[in-house]
Amino acid sequence: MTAQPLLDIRNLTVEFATRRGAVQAVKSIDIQVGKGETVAIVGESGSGKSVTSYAVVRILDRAGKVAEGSISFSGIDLVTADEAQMRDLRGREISMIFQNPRAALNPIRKVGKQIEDVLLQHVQATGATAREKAIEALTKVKIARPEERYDAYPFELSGGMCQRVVIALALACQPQLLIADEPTTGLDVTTQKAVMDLIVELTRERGMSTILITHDLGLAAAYCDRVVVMEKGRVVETADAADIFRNPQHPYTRKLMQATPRIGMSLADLLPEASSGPPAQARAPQAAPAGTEPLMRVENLVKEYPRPATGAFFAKLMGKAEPSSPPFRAVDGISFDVARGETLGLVGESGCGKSTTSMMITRLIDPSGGRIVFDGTDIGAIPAKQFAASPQRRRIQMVFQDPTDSLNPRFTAERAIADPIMRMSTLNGRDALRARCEELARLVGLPVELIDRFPHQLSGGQKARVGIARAIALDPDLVILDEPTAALDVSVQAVVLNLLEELKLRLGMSYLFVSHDLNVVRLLCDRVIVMRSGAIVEQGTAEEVLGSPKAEYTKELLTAIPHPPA
Amino acid sequence: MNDMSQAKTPEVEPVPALRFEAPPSTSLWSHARHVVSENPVTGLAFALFALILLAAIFGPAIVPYDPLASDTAAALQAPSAKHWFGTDQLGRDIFSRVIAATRLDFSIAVFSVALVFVLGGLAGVMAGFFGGWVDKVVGRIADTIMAFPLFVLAMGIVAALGNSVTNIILATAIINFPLYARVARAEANVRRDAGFVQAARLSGNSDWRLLLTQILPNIMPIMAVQMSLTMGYAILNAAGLSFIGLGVRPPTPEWGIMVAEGASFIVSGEWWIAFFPGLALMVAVFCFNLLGDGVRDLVDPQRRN
Amino acid sequence: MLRMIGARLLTTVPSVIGVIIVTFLLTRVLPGDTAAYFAGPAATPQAIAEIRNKLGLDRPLPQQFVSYVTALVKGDLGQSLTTGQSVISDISARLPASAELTLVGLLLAMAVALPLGVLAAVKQGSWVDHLCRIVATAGVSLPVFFTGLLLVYVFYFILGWSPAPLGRLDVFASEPPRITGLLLIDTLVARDFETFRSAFAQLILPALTLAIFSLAPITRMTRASMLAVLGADFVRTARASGLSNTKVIGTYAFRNAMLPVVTTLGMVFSFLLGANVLVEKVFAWPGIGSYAVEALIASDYAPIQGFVLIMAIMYVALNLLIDVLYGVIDPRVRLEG
Amino acid sequence: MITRRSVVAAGLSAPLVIQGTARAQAPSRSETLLLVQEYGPNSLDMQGIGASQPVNGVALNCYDRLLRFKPVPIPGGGGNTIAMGELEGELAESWQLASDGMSCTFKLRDATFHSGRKVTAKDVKWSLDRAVSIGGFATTQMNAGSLEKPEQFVVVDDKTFRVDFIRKDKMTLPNLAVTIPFIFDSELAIKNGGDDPWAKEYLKNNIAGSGAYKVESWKPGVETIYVRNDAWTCGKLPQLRRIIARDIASPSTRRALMERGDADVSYGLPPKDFKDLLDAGKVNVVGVPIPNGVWGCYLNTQVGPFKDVRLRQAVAWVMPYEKILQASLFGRGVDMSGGTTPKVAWPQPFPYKTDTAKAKALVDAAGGPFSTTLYFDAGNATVAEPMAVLMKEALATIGITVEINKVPGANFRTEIAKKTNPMVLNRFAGWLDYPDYYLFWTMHGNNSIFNIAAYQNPALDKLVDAARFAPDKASYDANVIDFIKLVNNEVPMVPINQPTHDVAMQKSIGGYQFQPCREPDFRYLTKG
Repeated sequence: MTAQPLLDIRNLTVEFATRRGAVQAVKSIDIQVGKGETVAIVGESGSGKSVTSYAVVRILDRAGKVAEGSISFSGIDLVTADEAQMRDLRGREISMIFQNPRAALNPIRKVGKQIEDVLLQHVQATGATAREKAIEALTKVKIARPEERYDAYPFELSGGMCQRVVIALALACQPQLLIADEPTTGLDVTTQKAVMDLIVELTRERGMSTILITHDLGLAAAYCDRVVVMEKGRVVETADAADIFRNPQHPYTRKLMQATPRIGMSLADLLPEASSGPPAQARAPQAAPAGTEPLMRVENLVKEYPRPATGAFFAKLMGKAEPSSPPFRAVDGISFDVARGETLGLVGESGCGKSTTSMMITRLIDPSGGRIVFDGTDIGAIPAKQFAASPQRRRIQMVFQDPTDSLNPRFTAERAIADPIMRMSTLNGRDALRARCEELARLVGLPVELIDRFPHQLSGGQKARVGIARAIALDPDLVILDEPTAALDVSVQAVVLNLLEELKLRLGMSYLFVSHDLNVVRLLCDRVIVMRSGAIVEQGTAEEVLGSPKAEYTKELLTAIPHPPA
Repeated sequence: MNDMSQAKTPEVEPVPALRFEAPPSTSLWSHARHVVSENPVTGLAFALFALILLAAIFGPAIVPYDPLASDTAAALQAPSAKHWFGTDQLGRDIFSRVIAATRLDFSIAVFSVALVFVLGGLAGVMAGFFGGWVDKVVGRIADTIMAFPLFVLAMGIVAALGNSVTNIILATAIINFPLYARVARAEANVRRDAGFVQAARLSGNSDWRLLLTQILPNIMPIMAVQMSLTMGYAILNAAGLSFIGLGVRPPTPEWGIMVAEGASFIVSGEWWIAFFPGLALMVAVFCFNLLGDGVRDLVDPQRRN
Repeated sequence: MLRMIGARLLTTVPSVIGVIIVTFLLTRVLPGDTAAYFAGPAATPQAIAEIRNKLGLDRPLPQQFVSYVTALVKGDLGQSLTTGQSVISDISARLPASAELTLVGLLLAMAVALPLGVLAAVKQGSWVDHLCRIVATAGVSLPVFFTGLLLVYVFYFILGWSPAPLGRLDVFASEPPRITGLLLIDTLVARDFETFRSAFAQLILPALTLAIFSLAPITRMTRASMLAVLGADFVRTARASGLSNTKVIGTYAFRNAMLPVVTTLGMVFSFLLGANVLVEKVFAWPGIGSYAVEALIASDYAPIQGFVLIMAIMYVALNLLIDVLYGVIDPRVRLEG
Repeated sequence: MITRRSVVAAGLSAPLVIQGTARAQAPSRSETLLLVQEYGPNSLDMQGIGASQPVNGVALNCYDRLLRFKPVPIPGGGGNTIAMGELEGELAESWQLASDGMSCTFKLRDATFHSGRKVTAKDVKWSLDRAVSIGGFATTQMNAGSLEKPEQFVVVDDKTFRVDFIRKDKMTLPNLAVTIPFIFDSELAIKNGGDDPWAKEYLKNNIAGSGAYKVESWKPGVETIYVRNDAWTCGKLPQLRRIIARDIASPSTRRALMERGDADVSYGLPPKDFKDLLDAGKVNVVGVPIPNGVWGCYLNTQVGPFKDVRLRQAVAWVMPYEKILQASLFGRGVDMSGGTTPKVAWPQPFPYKTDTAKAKALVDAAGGPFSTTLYFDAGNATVAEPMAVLMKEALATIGITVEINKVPGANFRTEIAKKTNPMVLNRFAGWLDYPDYYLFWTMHGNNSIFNIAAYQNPALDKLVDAARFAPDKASYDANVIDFIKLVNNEVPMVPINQPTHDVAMQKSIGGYQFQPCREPDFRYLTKG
């Protein structure tokens, strides 16, 4: 690291004024970034990593302020600098990339114009040259046909494209420092790789310094020179990327490391030595002996969607839905079995139809064609509306992606867990119900005293547990896990994954595990199905598919995953 | 009127506030105190509301004069210690009439809003939740009503059914229908596919149960805001009807009518006859509108911590 | 775009039909025997019967409806009994008056409300915010007729600043050749600045009354959507790339915030158009609002039906306009069409 | 000369009547009168069906009749009123009653229509024929003066015209002076009338007369502009060259306009405002007790509690006459209580005066308490509502609870036509100032719509009819006195007060002339 760091954060403390007085989001941290250096700030949610970056460019929201400490950027003290000065620095000297690229762009302004705005603001271009410079910037980020893209609106571009535009925007004025805040979260692995490679390439060739803020150690290790680990607002460790995996100093770092799934480790390995998970067993296929009737057989299942009506318009405005297109097949005639007691992984990138498939299997939506034979009966024939009343309902349950969204904000944890029981079991009597709920809570490791709380009073992990408890409340035979850990920090993910595995063994359920994270799939699943644009490209045992993939696409996916040095 | 706008508010996703693990619980009450403390205007609104409520309940009992008793000897007297708000053409004490009128105006507002809440709210929720033809039908009805000049529609209804309190309430409810239907529809539609609704489906809830246990409770807050905003509008509407002679029957004291009666006296200098009822009217509507914002702050989960 | 407009038009057809039917029924259940009313004082039963027959009121409802609709198709809205003129000519004579009044009122309101709303949002929680909230709310809390009366009393009767509330023009000013019917425009076209001043002076108070009333919804909406947008990611991006405040708020935040506001504006406009009934009454404004009221009181069917129909059509047109406007501001909508 | 602009306007807006040199010589402000009224005419043809009250004004100023009422000074001063008996010629230069008293011959003046044509007896016949045949109010009014069929109207020669009577009726000649039997330019009318023999549509939107004023522009519901007809020969040429009549619905605005001197004349203000204006003294207020007009409380004699005459008398006894006069009319009227001996006049005070004890006794005798509903026309609310409220209060004290029902103008007629309302507050004024005329409408067995009390009494009918066609004054007076006595104690209607008809005028305005139709007569008005 050079003697005079480009960015020098010393003893920085950031406070947020809340109703319960000031809360320190960042507690007296020191971070240096040298010229041309790429530094990762790694941490879980609430670790204060983003706040730090906002503090650097001084875009903390009204409630937040730098309580003490200094941030000097090539000699200028950013804490005391006046607003005009800051505005001049932002975008020209220091620029930022955010997550959720589509939302990060002005939805109703041509992307070209948005780049021009920055160029003009920092007099990098005149009205005359702006356009060509903007196009040039787009070319730099490897956007095909930049002249056309110049006139495109964000919603007309894919997530990856948008992120490229954001990068173009950030680099348009040749800044010295780029802060990338979770730049690839929410993007598919393949896109993620492309974007990260691009960032690194561009910053390298410009000799820029980069701060990469991420929750993903793998990403950090793969792309950065140095890693700063933060926990609850403190920097707990700073080390070279190469070393940090080899010998992490701080226990938290170790915990994190461990929780990060890597090739050739078992579920149990994810947990800190301290906690004793279930006995680590080799992931030998547990599928029931061949020949026996599978629990569920899916035969060329099809789902077609009509062109979205204006109803979807809202979702669009919020950039939640992909651009509309004429009637298209979300799921295009797929067939597979789920054996009793096995965990079947369903992987693919966003829009590949895996969620649609799971929804059909859980009978939340009706298939357009094909059969879903569950334990002998074709439940696909029962309309979703009536399925609630069907005896099969209780046997197929689901754990949702977003624990927050999947809990009724007006129900206590207990009420949420009790809901299926009250609806579909003979069990009655307040006390019996209570007892059952507490039992389930214990089962999923949710402190019993918490079950009277409302969702907004629970942590992410706790909410996830409630969700699981609800799913298993009636001992279902098949549980669909729809990205159950996607919204969780790795350490929590580790625990939840183990919990799921343990429950499966104890209750003898089958899982359909829907995920985009191959590392996790590898750990949890017996067999894997890889989907792409509604069709199955490859299926087989976890080893086969993830070990020696046949399909090109699968290979692509695998290589795209950032591999922390094992 | 102002409520019209609420229909389309949530266009853009709000940024989630900083999340710290396991947020501590906040009781509604302490939250209320906080909201009021950080926004004095809301506090004022709540105070006013309490005042109006008291007047509505005890008004007739506590007024100094019989609001109906005329005293032609004391007609058209300016405000004085004897008659705080002065007297009208028939020498009736305006203060007493203003207070006594609170109950009527208040109940007009409450009942009409309650009615439209049940009709419009339910229709809207169903439209948003079930979609399909239900949505179409409700949408059509709402459109048709919206296509009317609302105030004139209200006039028409009252004129056609006869000017009684019941009909005024009915008319007000009807012209507010589209508003409620739309808001409820939008809200229900957003939540329709929310995780917790899906989860409830998996728990074997029938659609109707979902509607009642999952969707409705979560829409209540927004509707509550709606209601308090509409209450003001309801009163104004009733007043407007009275002004063009379609109000309640004389000599029943009602703010709108009193303003209408007093209107012709403003120019001749007896300003107080119209002024004080007008003031009461304004204060009430004012209070309800601010209350709307207050309620919004109260129920807005984002402002919870 | 065109396809979108076409589609929208189609969707509005049913509601227009609905309006026609509802109005017809409503006007027919209006109490009061029009015949008796217009037979005049001292009319004998025969006289009344004659008139009833003349007005076709003695025929069964369905028959009346059919003849009403057939006339409608011919573009005939019937005769007003109160003014004795054909409803078409009455409305075409009075509509511009209402339109001008409402339009100016709305513009006035926007001129105040939009900046106020933006300011309130930018300075959220500050005294400005509270003030604008109180001002706006107070405005909408006043019954329009009350505001009107007070304004007349103060500005005309007490201060004598504004001219007598005698309608659209000073008594001794003569109307300019009619082009748009909007006096402010016609007078300018006619280079008749004397009359322009007169028309303008007459317009201020009623327009102000309407403006005060429509202040709240616009401010409210502007503030709300401004707040939402200011919190959005892309605004953060804009700030992070050092764009000036004016650019961020003006170009980035404001234009996005306009989307819901435009919708509100449309609603406010159509609402005012119907609601200025009361204002017109107070200011002797020869608009369609007061026209409809008179007719309603006299249970004079034709004008009410005509009025409501015209309003319905305008409402439809207005919403169409808004959708188009929406499309102009928001590229995503264009794609929707 | 018709200016282009006015034609454009005519095309688009309400019909615009242009005659002669409308804008040629714009009259100075001092020759122009600005009149503000609640609402203007809905037609230009007073004979037409559905013509509204202000149309009388058009008939009065833009058309001529054979006869007109002779101006007689108002006792209190301030202008002129009329007296039933005293007529003078308008189109008629002179007129001669036949010796048998069964016809009357008129010599026409040498007058010209606005069109420039001479007025001929032919036109007079056409117009009177029209009045008796067109139906609706016009025909009814004609009949009131025993003018019933076209055969009665005879063209003797171009300048001579005769009316044959079907019976001796003292009202026949006065009835020729009211605003119905006015004379049209029949040729012009027929020419434009298309296939309608009475040219209703054309005359509704156009003036075809010989009157002192022409209509320069008429925007229904907005304003009517009159210009003087300089060729008028049926009287002294009016001083005012241009009249602008603006419709201003809000009375307080009209008052403000008067007080600030922006308007010259205002009709139909609330009594309160007239009183204030009078007290303030900045403008003149001329009031004439409306001849043959009275505010009365009609008590249904067929259904409801007031079938019992004692209760009707009770109401008459408890009526707060004085209070009402002060609180609702602000003194702008004549009290109708405490009459002594019956006179030959209408209206006249009844022998009742406020005496709760007497009233209570009667109610108890009739086996009270009772409850009933009081109806009145919302159009009259300014005056009627306070009245009603005070009555409600008063009646409550004698055990009669009253529910007030304010009926919108449109259905008021329907309501009273039902004749089932127990109690109705209404003001009726007959154009022809005779007691028998009034009772003929309001209490006679022919049960006209205004016999709101549905009073049926052959004895009364006999007396009224006898009086109506009485051969001589003596028998007339006798009959009148008798039926007055009768209604005095039958009280199908309790007369409350006789309202004054007020007009506010700037001090600069003179020559006020009251007309039974209670519309402004511009022909006498002066300014400056």
